[in-house]
Amino acid sequence: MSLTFSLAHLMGGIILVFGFSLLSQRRLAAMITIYQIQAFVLSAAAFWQGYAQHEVNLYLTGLITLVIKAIALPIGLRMIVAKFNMIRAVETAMPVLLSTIIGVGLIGVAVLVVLPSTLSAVSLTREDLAIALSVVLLGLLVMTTRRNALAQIIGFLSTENGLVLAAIGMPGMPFVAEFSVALLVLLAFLVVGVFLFRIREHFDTLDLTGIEEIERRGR
Amino acid sequence: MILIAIILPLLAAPFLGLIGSPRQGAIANVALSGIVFILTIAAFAAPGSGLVHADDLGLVFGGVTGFTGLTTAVASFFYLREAEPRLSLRRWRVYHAMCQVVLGSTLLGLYADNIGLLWAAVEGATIAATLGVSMPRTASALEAAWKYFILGGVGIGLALFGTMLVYLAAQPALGPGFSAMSFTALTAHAAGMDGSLLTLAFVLILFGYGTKAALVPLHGWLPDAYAEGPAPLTTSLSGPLINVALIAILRFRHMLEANFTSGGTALPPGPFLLTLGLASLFLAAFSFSRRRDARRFFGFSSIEHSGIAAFAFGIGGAAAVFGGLLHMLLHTLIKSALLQVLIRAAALRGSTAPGHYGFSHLRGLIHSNKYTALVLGAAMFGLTGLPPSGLFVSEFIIVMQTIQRSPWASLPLGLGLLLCAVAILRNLGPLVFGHAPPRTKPAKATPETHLVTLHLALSVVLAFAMPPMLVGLLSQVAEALK
Amino acid sequence: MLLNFLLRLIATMLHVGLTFALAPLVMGVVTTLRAWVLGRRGPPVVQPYRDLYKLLRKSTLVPETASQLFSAWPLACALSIAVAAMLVPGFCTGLLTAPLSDFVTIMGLLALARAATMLGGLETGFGFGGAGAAREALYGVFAEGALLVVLLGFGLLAHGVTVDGIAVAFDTQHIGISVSLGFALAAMLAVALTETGRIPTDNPAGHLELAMVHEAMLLEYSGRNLLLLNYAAMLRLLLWMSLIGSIFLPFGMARATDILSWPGGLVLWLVKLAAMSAVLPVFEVSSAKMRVFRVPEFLGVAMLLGMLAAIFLFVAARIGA
Amino acid sequence: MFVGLPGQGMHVHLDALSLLFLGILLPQVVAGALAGMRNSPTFWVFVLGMGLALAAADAFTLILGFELMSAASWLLVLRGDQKPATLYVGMAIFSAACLVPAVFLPAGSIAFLLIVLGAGAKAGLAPLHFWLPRAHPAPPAGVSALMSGGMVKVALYVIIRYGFVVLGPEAQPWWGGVLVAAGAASVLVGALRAMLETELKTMLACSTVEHVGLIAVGLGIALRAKAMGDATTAGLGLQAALLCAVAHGLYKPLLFIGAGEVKHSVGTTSLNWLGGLARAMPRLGLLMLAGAAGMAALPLGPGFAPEFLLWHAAIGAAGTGGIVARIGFTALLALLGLGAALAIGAAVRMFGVAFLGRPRTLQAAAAEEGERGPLIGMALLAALCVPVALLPNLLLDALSPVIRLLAPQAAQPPLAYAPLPLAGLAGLVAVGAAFILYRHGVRGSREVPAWNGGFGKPPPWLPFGDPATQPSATGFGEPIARAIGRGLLAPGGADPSEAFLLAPLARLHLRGVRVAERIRRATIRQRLAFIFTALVAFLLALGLGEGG
Repeated sequence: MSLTFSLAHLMGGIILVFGFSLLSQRRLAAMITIYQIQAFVLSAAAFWQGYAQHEVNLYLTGLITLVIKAIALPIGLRMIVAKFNMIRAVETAMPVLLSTIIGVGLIGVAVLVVLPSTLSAVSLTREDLAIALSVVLLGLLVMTTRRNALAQIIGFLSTENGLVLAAIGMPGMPFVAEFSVALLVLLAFLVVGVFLFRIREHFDTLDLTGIEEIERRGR
Repeated sequence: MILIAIILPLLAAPFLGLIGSPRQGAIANVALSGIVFILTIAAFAAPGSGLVHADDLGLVFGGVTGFTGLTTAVASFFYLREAEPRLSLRRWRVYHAMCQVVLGSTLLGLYADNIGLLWAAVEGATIAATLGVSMPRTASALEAAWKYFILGGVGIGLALFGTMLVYLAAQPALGPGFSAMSFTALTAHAAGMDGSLLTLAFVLILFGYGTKAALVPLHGWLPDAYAEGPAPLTTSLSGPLINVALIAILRFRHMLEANFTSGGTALPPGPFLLTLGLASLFLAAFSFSRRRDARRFFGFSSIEHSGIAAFAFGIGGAAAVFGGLLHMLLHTLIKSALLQVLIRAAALRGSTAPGHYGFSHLRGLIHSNKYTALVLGAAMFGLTGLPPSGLFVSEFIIVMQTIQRSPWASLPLGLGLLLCAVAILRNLGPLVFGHAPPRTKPAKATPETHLVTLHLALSVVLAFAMPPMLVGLLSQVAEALK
Repeated sequence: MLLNFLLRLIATMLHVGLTFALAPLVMGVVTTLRAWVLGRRGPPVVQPYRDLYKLLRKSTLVPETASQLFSAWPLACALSIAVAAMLVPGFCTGLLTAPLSDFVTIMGLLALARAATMLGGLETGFGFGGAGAAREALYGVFAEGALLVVLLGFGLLAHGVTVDGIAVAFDTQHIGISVSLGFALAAMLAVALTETGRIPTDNPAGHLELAMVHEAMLLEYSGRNLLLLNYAAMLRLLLWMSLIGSIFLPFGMARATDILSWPGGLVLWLVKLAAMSAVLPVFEVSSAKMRVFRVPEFLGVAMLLGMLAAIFLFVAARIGA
Repeated sequence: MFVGLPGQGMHVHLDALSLLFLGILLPQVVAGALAGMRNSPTFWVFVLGMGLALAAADAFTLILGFELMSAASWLLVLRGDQKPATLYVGMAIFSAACLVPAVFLPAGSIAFLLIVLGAGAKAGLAPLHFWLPRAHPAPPAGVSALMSGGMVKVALYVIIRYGFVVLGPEAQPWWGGVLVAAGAASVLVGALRAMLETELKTMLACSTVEHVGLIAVGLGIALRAKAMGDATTAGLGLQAALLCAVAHGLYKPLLFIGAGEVKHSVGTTSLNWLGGLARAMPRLGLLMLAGAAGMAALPLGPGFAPEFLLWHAAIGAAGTGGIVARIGFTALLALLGLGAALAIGAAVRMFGVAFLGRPRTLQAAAAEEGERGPLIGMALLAALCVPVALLPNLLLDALSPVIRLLAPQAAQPPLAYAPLPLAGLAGLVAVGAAFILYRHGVRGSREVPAWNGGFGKPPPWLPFGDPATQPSATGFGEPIARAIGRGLLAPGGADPSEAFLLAPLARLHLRGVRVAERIRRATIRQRLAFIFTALVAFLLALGLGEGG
């Protein structure tokens, strides 16, 4: 039993570490890789939880994660990168060091918030919840500190990873959640794809500074 | 009955998206919306039960959604007649499909008795609306849609997290399984839930659905989506979608409140809602004065009113909740009326394409067409919440409750309402009675302007001579969710 | 009862008659004395009567630019002054007009006269009249304020603000010489000088249009209109004299209901008038006319004096905060 | 008067007070309709709103009527002029924002203060009067008349209704003090500006501010006296206030309609461009003279009795209370005197400059008698002025039920000012004078060129002489502007409340707008950052809230 939990924690911890290291990455390719590994670990965690809780739909979740998040999406992202041979190094809106410090602070906040909750007789412990929450927050932080659209999408995706991490921990949670997460990611990517092309039509690059220019012209 | 009302549009959407000329699409759109409207009214007779059933709240707002959906469809029919040449066939198809999807998922969001289902519905609506907004395919429209997608996506994510946490918080009371996700069960057993976890969940949900309700600071997408999206779509963005989000917030808020009052470890939800509500009110109040584009202007007014509703929910108590719900109801009617007549106004001045809604472009409308101008003026006046506008009643109730329950908040509330009303009326003057731009010729009013008048009349009647049935329903709801 | 009424009626008629008859005389005395003090021989004291008669015999001219109301203003002015003069008790108290003689009413009537004169000045629309009217308005503002505050003092002392009542009260209940009365007297004198258009605020004998205030408004009037206006001015002087007399020197005033006290009252009244008409020229000669914009300060001081009078009364009555 | 909730129906009840104010309203409405507003639906909505507010028996109906009135009058102002309309609607909504809470608060000082703020702002009590001289002149004359004569009365009615009846039991002496202070300030500012304004309608609006101030002073004195149990003063104050309301409701609409006629036939209402109108339009001239006499509160005019009562009330009030209050009332008296004289000056200036003298422009020279309808309306009002002017005692008897309603224990002494005997005396003197004049005097009169201090006759191409040689309205006000205006008005002769209250608020609003614009211009990333920071902040608050 204890092995189950400790392993679950371990994987959660790894996911958090990867989420954290997304912050410190400047290059798109590296970000994609990190995200991919994160997704792999996530699927593994899903499988493990399924095994632990004897839940079929958790296996399914793991499968979806593996196929779509860990394999399909990164390929697509790499394609985009290659297609618009864009500047490899993404300029950040905030010094990396500062953003990492903030990231640490966020983890602290997550712990602080989750601490008072009493999760009696639930397979998912506070720590896991705290980890999931901090992964989500870190993803958001990535979105807010990167100027590049693709980087923002990656941050978004890692947020979704955090969600899934939380979801797989939920005891006997009906299938709705995972299904819709998968759906969301799929659709999200689809829409994003559409956007990337459109935006390319209009601005030749994925860098949103073009949009920012438009917005500066107050209406 | 209800299931049909939900599934029909969702099923019809692909067909609309794939086949037919714009004209046929528009007609089908009207027809479907009409059927849906009838079904939502019929739902009063057969509210159904189980996973998807209409409680009192769902009934009332489902009816309103159906009604606005129908009038919107009619409006977009006339919109098509004028704007058809601008856009390719494919986009019209997408547009009509998306209208149906938005309608269907909105109804799903209202009728779903399952927090997961609610979430899925909101997500569907978001994506559909994103596509809808991007439809004009202008640079600024794409930009608006992109904003909508990014911000909305984040909101969706947070909402999902919150939903899961609610489920988790319900474990001690309800244990695993579907029951821990059904509103009825959760509302019943709110006292037994894990308070602190529930509070965390509520904050996340507030941010998630608050994004849809465009509460400041989560409002970033709204003004642009209003100004750049296709004109009729904004109607369904403004009313029904915001309502779904606010109602979701209201339901979860009540769980928190119940847990708090029954001695649970939850924090009172009031402060969170009051903060966001006042922030929305004041940001709107100050943003009004520099607007040059009418639709963006009214986008901010939507922010204002959803802020007022959130504020009312934050005040709490049956009466305040009643006021808040009434406010949402009336605002939906008036705002959709306003946006539709705005399309007519722009049509009178030549084009309904985004960017043709500048005040300088529309001003002195009375010289173009008296009827349209007066209806527009009436709708704008209705937004200010001065009598005889219906909103006067709801704001009146809310202010009263504020004074009784938390007097300190009544001062900023009053100030905000004052500023907003003045700002709106300040623009009303020139827009309706001002000097028209050169070479303005009088034009004929189009028949669907009567629909707008109907909206406004309905809002006034509902406010001042409210049918007892409606009062009963709303006050039951308020009593249940106080 | 009836006898009383008859007596009061007679007394009233006597008072009115005397007031109307004596007004030019007082003016004449003042003018003559003034000339004497200046070391000139001066006109005979009956000169005003002659002037008035001369004006009566002269034809009346109306400027072309004047409106139909041109002749209404002098009449309004003269009538209101005349009525006011009827109200102010002279040699005796308890006249038939006593209940009407509310100080506020008298102020109102004086204001009405002033307004009529100002309108008359504006009538033809030429420079001097307008300037005079503007200045008159300026003076009036401060005069009314000062007078009203002074009135408060009287009201507090005499528990009533009819001039008659004040006179009776000050005569019977010995107030004594109080500081506040002194202040009030000073304030009232200042107002009186302004209202009657005497030095230092205005010069009745001056004929330099730019410096004139009261006279400037009469420039266009002639014949019977001028007669009315001049007579109103004389009445006003007498009115103020008997007003000050009956408030500040009320001693020895007769009572209308007892005929035996009349002679004494009459004599004393005449003595008071004579004294005042003697003091006035001396004061006038000994002081210089001030610039127009010094007058507000002069009257402002009067207003402050009036307020001080009231405040001293409060202090004297030992009213806590 | 109980709280009426929406959906609970609206209740109407007429008591003496409502009837009195409806009575004040009626003739103005007739006159306004005659003055050309007959066919404007907005006008009738406006009237309806006022009637509803006056007849309301529950707070909700009252507010509803009040707001209806505001909205309709705003539309009417809007038709006239855009700029003041915004200011006006701002003030209207402000007063609503004060009144709505006030009427539902438990009876007490806060409720009263809110009422005074809200209704006072609508009535034009200083320091919230700055909108009035801008907004009242904007609409057509008939509406201006009703706004000045009727709408401010409705606002005052609200103050009376709440100060004396609804909140009556809770009344404190200092409530009266508040009203008196505000009223005194309005009297001073209003009268002074009326003396200095060169635009006829604006000047009339300023004088409205003054008269509202007078009414408020009377009410305040009565309220204070009532709370202190001083029956006589309470009665006097109420008599003064109500009588002033009645009188002002007659002559001010008359003047406004007259101003409209002037505008109609000359094309401008700027006093500096008028002159000599009495010759061109004698009827209008006479009617305006009657109005001016009322406005100047001269004896035998409709305005004098209230002023008389008010001064007596102030003297009475100065006789009671602590020394500070007494000194205050002494100052008040000085101020009332000042105001009264300024009002006389203003009225004289208005009539003397516009209707007497020589035309200053060709338009003024070519003016023709006004239309029939407005003149009939004015004549009606003037005719109603006569009883008010000559029989104030009867009117006070008619008012006594109202006063009993407001202050049951108030004494109502008969009026010591009797116009009729005074008129009789004047008549006697006139007869005497006429006898002398026609017995010994020379009859008739000759038209000659004005002597004008011996200056020459104007050349033939200047039929009325050089307009520059006659004092303008500005010139007439100049001495007072120099002597008082400098001290009391803001630099440049602006209204102090505009300079020291309105301007700073506007600056504050501008700052808020700038912040909002900065937020609006944020890029997507920055907007995300907003959400993110807000979320983190809330989570922190949550954590700390649960931690501690």
